[in-house]
Amino acid sequence: MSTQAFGSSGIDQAFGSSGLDQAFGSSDPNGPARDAGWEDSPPRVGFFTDTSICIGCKACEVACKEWNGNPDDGFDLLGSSFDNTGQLSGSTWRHVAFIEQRRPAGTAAGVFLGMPESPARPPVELGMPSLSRPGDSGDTDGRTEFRWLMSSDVCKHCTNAACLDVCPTGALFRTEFGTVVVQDDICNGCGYCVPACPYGVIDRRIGEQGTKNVGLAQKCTLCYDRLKVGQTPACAQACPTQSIQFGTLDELRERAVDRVQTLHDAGVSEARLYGEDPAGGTGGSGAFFLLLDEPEVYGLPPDPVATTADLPRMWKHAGLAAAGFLAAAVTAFAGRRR
Amino acid sequence: MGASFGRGGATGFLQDLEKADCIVIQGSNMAECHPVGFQWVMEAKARGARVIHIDPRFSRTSAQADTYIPIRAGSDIVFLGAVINYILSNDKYFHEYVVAYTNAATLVSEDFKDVDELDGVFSGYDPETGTYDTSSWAYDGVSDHPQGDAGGQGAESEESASERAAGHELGGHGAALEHAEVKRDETLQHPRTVFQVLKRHYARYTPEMVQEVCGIAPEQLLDVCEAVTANSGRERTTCWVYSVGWTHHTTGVQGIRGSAIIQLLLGNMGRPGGGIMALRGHASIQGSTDIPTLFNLLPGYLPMPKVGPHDSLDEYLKEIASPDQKGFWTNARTYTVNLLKAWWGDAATAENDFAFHYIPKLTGDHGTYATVMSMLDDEIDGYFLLGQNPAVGSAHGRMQRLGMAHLKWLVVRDLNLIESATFWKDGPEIETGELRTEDIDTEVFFFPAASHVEKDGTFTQTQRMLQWHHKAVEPPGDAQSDLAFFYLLGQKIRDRLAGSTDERDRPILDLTWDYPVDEHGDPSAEAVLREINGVHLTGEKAGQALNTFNEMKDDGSTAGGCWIYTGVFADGVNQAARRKPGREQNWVAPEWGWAWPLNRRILYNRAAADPDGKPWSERKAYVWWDEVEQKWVGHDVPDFEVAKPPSYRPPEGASGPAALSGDDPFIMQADGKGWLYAPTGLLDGPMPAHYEPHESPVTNPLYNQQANPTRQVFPRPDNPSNPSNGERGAEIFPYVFTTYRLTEHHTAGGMSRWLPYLSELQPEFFCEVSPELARERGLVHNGWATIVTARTAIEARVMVTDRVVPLPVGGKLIHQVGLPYHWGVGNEALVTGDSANDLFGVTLDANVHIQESKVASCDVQPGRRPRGPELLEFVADYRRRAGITLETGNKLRYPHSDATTGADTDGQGEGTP
Amino acid sequence: MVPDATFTSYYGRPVVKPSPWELDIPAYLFLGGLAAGSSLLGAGADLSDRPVLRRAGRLGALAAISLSLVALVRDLGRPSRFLNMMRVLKPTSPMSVGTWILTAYGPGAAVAGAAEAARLLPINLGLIGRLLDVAARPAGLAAAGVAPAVASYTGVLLSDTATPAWHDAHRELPFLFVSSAAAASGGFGMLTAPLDEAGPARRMAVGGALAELAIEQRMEHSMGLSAETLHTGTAGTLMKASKALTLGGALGAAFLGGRSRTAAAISGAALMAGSACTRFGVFEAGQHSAKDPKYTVVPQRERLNRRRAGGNQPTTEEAR
Amino acid sequence: MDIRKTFLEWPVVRQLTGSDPLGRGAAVQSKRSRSLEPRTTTADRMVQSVCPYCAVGCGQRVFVRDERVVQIEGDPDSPISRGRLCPKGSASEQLVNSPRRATTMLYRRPRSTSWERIGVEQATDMIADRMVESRRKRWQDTDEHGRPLRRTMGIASLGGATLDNEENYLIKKLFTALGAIQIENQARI
Repeated sequence: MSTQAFGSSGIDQAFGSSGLDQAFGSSDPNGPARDAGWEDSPPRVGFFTDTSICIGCKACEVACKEWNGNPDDGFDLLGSSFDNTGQLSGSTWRHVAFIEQRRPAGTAAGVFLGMPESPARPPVELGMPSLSRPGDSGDTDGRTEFRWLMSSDVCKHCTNAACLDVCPTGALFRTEFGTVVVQDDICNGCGYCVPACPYGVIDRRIGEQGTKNVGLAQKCTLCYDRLKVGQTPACAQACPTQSIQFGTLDELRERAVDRVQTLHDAGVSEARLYGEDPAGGTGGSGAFFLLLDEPEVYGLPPDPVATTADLPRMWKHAGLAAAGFLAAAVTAFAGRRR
Repeated sequence: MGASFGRGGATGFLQDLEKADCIVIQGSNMAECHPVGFQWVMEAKARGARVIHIDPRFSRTSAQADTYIPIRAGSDIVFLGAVINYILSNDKYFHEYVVAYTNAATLVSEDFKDVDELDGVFSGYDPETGTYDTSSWAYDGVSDHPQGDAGGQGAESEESASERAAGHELGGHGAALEHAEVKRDETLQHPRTVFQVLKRHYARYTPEMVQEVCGIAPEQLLDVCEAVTANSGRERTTCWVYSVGWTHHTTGVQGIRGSAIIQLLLGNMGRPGGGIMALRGHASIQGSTDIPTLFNLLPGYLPMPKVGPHDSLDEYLKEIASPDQKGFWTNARTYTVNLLKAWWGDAATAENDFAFHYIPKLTGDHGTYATVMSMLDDEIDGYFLLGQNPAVGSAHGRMQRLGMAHLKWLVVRDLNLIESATFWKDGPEIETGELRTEDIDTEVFFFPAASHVEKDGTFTQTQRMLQWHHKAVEPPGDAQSDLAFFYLLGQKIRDRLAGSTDERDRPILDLTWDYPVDEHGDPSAEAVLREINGVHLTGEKAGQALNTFNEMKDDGSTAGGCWIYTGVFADGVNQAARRKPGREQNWVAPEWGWAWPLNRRILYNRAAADPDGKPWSERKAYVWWDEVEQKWVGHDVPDFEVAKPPSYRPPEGASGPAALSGDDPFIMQADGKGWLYAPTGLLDGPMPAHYEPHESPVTNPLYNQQANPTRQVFPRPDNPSNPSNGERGAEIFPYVFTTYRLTEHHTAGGMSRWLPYLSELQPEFFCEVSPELARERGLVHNGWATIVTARTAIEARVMVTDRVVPLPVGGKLIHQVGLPYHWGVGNEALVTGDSANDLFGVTLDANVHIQESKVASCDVQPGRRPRGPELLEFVADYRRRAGITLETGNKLRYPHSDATTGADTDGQGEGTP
Repeated sequence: MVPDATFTSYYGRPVVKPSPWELDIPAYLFLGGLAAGSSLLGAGADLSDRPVLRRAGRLGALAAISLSLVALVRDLGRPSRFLNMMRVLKPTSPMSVGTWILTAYGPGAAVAGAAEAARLLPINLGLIGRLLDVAARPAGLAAAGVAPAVASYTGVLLSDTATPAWHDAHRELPFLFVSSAAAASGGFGMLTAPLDEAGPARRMAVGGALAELAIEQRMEHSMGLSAETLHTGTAGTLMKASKALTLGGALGAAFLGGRSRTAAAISGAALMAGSACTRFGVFEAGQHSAKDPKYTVVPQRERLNRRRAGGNQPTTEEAR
Repeated sequence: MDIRKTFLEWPVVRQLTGSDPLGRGAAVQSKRSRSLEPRTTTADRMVQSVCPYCAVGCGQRVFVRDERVVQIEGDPDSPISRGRLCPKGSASEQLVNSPRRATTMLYRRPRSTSWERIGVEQATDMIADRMVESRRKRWQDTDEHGRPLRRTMGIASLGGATLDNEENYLIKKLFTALGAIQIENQARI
């Protein structure tokens, strides 16, 4: 039990540096399909979800369910703005978050992400609608700035996909398009992928007996069947404002960087990309986002890491522990009898 | 819109929004109600256009707007008036355009008196009937030509004025003028020019007034004024977008007029990226007014004849359009004869006025609300509901349901078992004990309907475009299309009357009712469309489809069911089924579907060029005069006689199309101009004036006249009104509520509340309230609230949100409550709830008989509403406390000096200078 | 050290999803550990001629592993597809590795256990009985060889997730589970074997229990924020019980276990119960840590801020 | 079944012999995944249609297989909608195929507490009878001045705005010929 093994900064050490990680293939963000044995794979595809132009219509949610035949998630008013599906689930593979904000961007978590400016600077003209109550200038109750953020969340199709890594049946697999898909005919519903996902995306479908794929792990397939014949995934095709953009990852990344620049130039300094960074904890997502606030505001983890990044060390610890157990047992019997 | 420009449709097309430099969305929640159309606003925004949203609620549209301005529901005209005032006071209008293309230079009759002079009403108001004699609003000179039959016939002359006026109704043409000769002062300086009249009228619409009435700060108003004026002119255009946020008011038509005046002054009509985008709510709302299932219209906006003035075809036609006026509407005889020939074929002959007498005659308002009141009086036996759910979707749901319980038989045709089909067993009145299932005598027939993929046909969408949808599969089970049902029903009725010698049965027996059928016996929709388009009946082209309505003849040699749709079958081809991919065409996409009239996509596009026929600017070139080819060319079909040069001037005494100058772009108008001032055609004023909603906690500060003096009120015990400010008991209903739609649902829910995918997205009825109101009334987020009016009380889950802002209006803070109206009480839908429309009473716009269902006053209390008979007692108690009587809120000329006693005589005294 | 958790979330909803597992899984964790330790005891007893302990170990292992398999299958969304686990061998998946470990372990434990069971039967099984007799020792030894892996891989199984309390414990969890398995199986040996045979079981029990307590302490320290979840709610109660039972059992085993059969039995039972409480406690803590977004957001936000700051100095959370 | 082939199809074997040793991609793809085809391509035909929900008039593609609608999605050819649909439009397939959709003719007798089933033909006959009777009973030939009215006030109608133009046309034509004038539409609501 070395101190290294118990080092308290283990995650940070392991994160993107340890040679051990390479053992399990920290995939090349552009070619995870090749790493997964696809020799002549087409270019990797994905989603760029530009939340700055999302109108919160939820066409993506419906188009997704309709194409994939997913059941509803119940009929409950959640009291969270216009969001009544709550979160991604085994049946809801696109989920639109609604955030009503009184304060200007960036103050929610107290920091600006990736912005060169000082976090303490006063709110600027954001290019967002300002809602002022006439006649009460000087009002200090905070109702001078308001915005309504909407964002369509989806499976990130990680380069380093924990769900796929931990799947014991091979039901979850990397397709030739670099996407991560559950094979409904294979999955036995062990549920391991559910806690493995650092984004809380995949879930075991719940429902009455007879519900399609009930008990199986379910999530966005990036419309694997449609991709096979060159069709656009259902959600991206439906999206009225093209907040959801589908394409090859390289092209989407370029587009996203341009878009952020455009927004910055327009004074929307809080625009930032989320999940596109190949140096990130999941190796860059196949589905990434342009956000207007901190990720956690949208229910996204601020700094997700594919849990399998630490797996080599975990196996080492498990080996040591097992050896220790054997040694302990031997020792226990080695003692003088009675 | 008809009154301003000549036609009632949206003036442009959705894709053209991307050409706009500024888009003002007012009275519309476009992102939520037309999400896919909104992509063009987003395109414009991405290209740098400014998007401004003015609405009582911060909606998903506001979230994407550059600027959002909260406004008190029902105060839009004050805001628009202030913009007009700004434009006129600061000389920001497009001078050349205004002088050439609008009636700004036209002189108004000396008899005309504005609201400022008459204490809140225009000249000609009769407080006894609540109507205007509009003759004093006429252009100068027009009154020298007395109307044919108007001389001294008292009530009848008024009727005829109204009837002619009704032509504007959502319609396809402008109102009638006696002749084309009008006096003009091109310098606009004469005090009786429309320009000066307008300037005086709107002088009182100041920023201070906007703050006082709308709750909008002067800086915000100025911001909008500067944005729209900076983005208009030769190089730039601004588009105004509205929908039912404007029409569902007792001043609905005038709100639209307000934006029309702005757009004419700024020179934005007929030009790319400009115009007024009227967003219709549903798949074929436009189509169902073009080919109307409306009591007062025949296809192509020909009015239904009225008893008395319309007893004969000639009398009828004289009323529609004077043969001496300008424009295409002088061809009304041709259009009418073709309709009659289409319907009655060989039985329609020149000798019998083409069977004009077969058409039943109107005697007044036979609109849907009048009809429901007739039901309550047991005057109606049978009622057809065709894809409509009035138990939820119409104002005053309780009156609707009680009315239906008086019917002998009810036919409901729908995709789902809607509340209107099941009211007899699970309606709210069953719960309150007002109705007992065992006592309801109504026979109910529920017919399952075919969906859009189970039948051929056309929808006419918001930009007047017809699109053919092909049948994909057979309807399931007993389902059938309305086309098949009505065809069969017609045959069965004809069978029953066959051999009848009764004269009254002639119209049905002589009706052309023979369409080719398919193997299931269903009639061919294409054959029907062909009949609508029209055909040559005689001559060498006999049997061929008409290519344009200009081929129609008034001698019975052609027939066509709806003249504005002529051309949809041009060359014998179903043009509505054209589907050349958009990416293979320019942004106008003229080869996708077919738009009336004659496939023109932007109306009045002659105005996209200057009087000489040159584009106003390179950037905004659209349709222009080609000197070489000697014709109008461009990106769209010219909305003009294609070979008439800009220099054309009509000869003396010309009328009809020949009287239109080469620079008269509004070819359906009686004078070829866009109307800043409507000398005729409207029943409640030649210019928009602000009146408070029928129920309002605010006193009208502009005029000594609280609400629209011509609004249609129905003082009946079952239709009580809340007192407005100034009346006794107004404080009992201190809040304003407005209803609206959500992206996730479809109107009364018949096509959404049965679907899990939509129902889960918005599962319950809720009310949006501000944190301030929540505090004031103790409302808890996600808890329950009860909303009360004089009609009923309903309950809704509470959504406390910063998106609703109380507005300082009239010296107090006005709280607004937002209510989506999709839910209804019943047992069949996946998600149910109280219906917001139950809160409204029935009060109508005088022009179009549309109900005021966007705004009314209410009270809000925490918790759920009482159940059963206690609910009735609860609401009755409110009425008692507010002292509501039949008179409450229903006095038309109010408040007024001595309005309570002898109002009539005093009113007349005021009205007569 | 743990900052005041001012953090932002989406309506307080979880960021990561708790596992869909029910109590079958902690039960499996306990039973698997018990089976592993029992196999070791059985093999050791076999080699050191402790017949009762051997029988108890082998039978205990068989029973525990059988029950644990039932628990595993029961927890599947589609139990009928259990065998799909054998489709692949994925080193990246602790469950896949575990499947193959169990595949390696199961037959040995089964044969050894069956041999013991056969001897207890009143009838003679003939050839089968004889074959079992012959195979029992190699089978038992083979099972014992794999057994430590059966006990330790479950630590990786839990910690190779995004569940904060499990992942934060990933350095210690295999050790904790092995210790806990030792304590439980040692306790089982004390409960089932006579005093004169139970010495190794006792030693294993005491050693395991002491190690478990020490490692648990260390784990709480290194986990960071999510350690909170070991002290609150159901998990807190279970962990408290676990510590009391383990400490009590260890003390009993050490000081009375060699003398009194009753004390040995009570101590053994306490240790088994303590071990079970540890597994259920850790399981519950993980579930709770996934349901509360605080445990996901706050550490990640801190980590990110540190990295953004460009140094190793943690910045203090800027209060709103 | 070929045992050897089955064995070689075993993903573990494919892992060990192929290019995907960790078993995360090609090696573990199932046969079904390999042969997956979208129902847009397996459909018997595609029919172009128009969304019935709002007045934007988005283009729809309706995919039919075995005389059943299997998919409705946006038509990229449409210059208005460019293939996009809102949530309602996206739910069109459910609108058509919903198991909750009413597809049987129902009749409720006066004072009855429940529906009963009758045939469409019979129901249409009953309505034709009632129309003829109500028309006659509520007929107004002239007004009080003797001017022709030629109408019946006994029959009214309210149509939704999802009716086709052709349907509205027949409705208006038939009712007008019958002399029924209270024909209204959602356009007024």
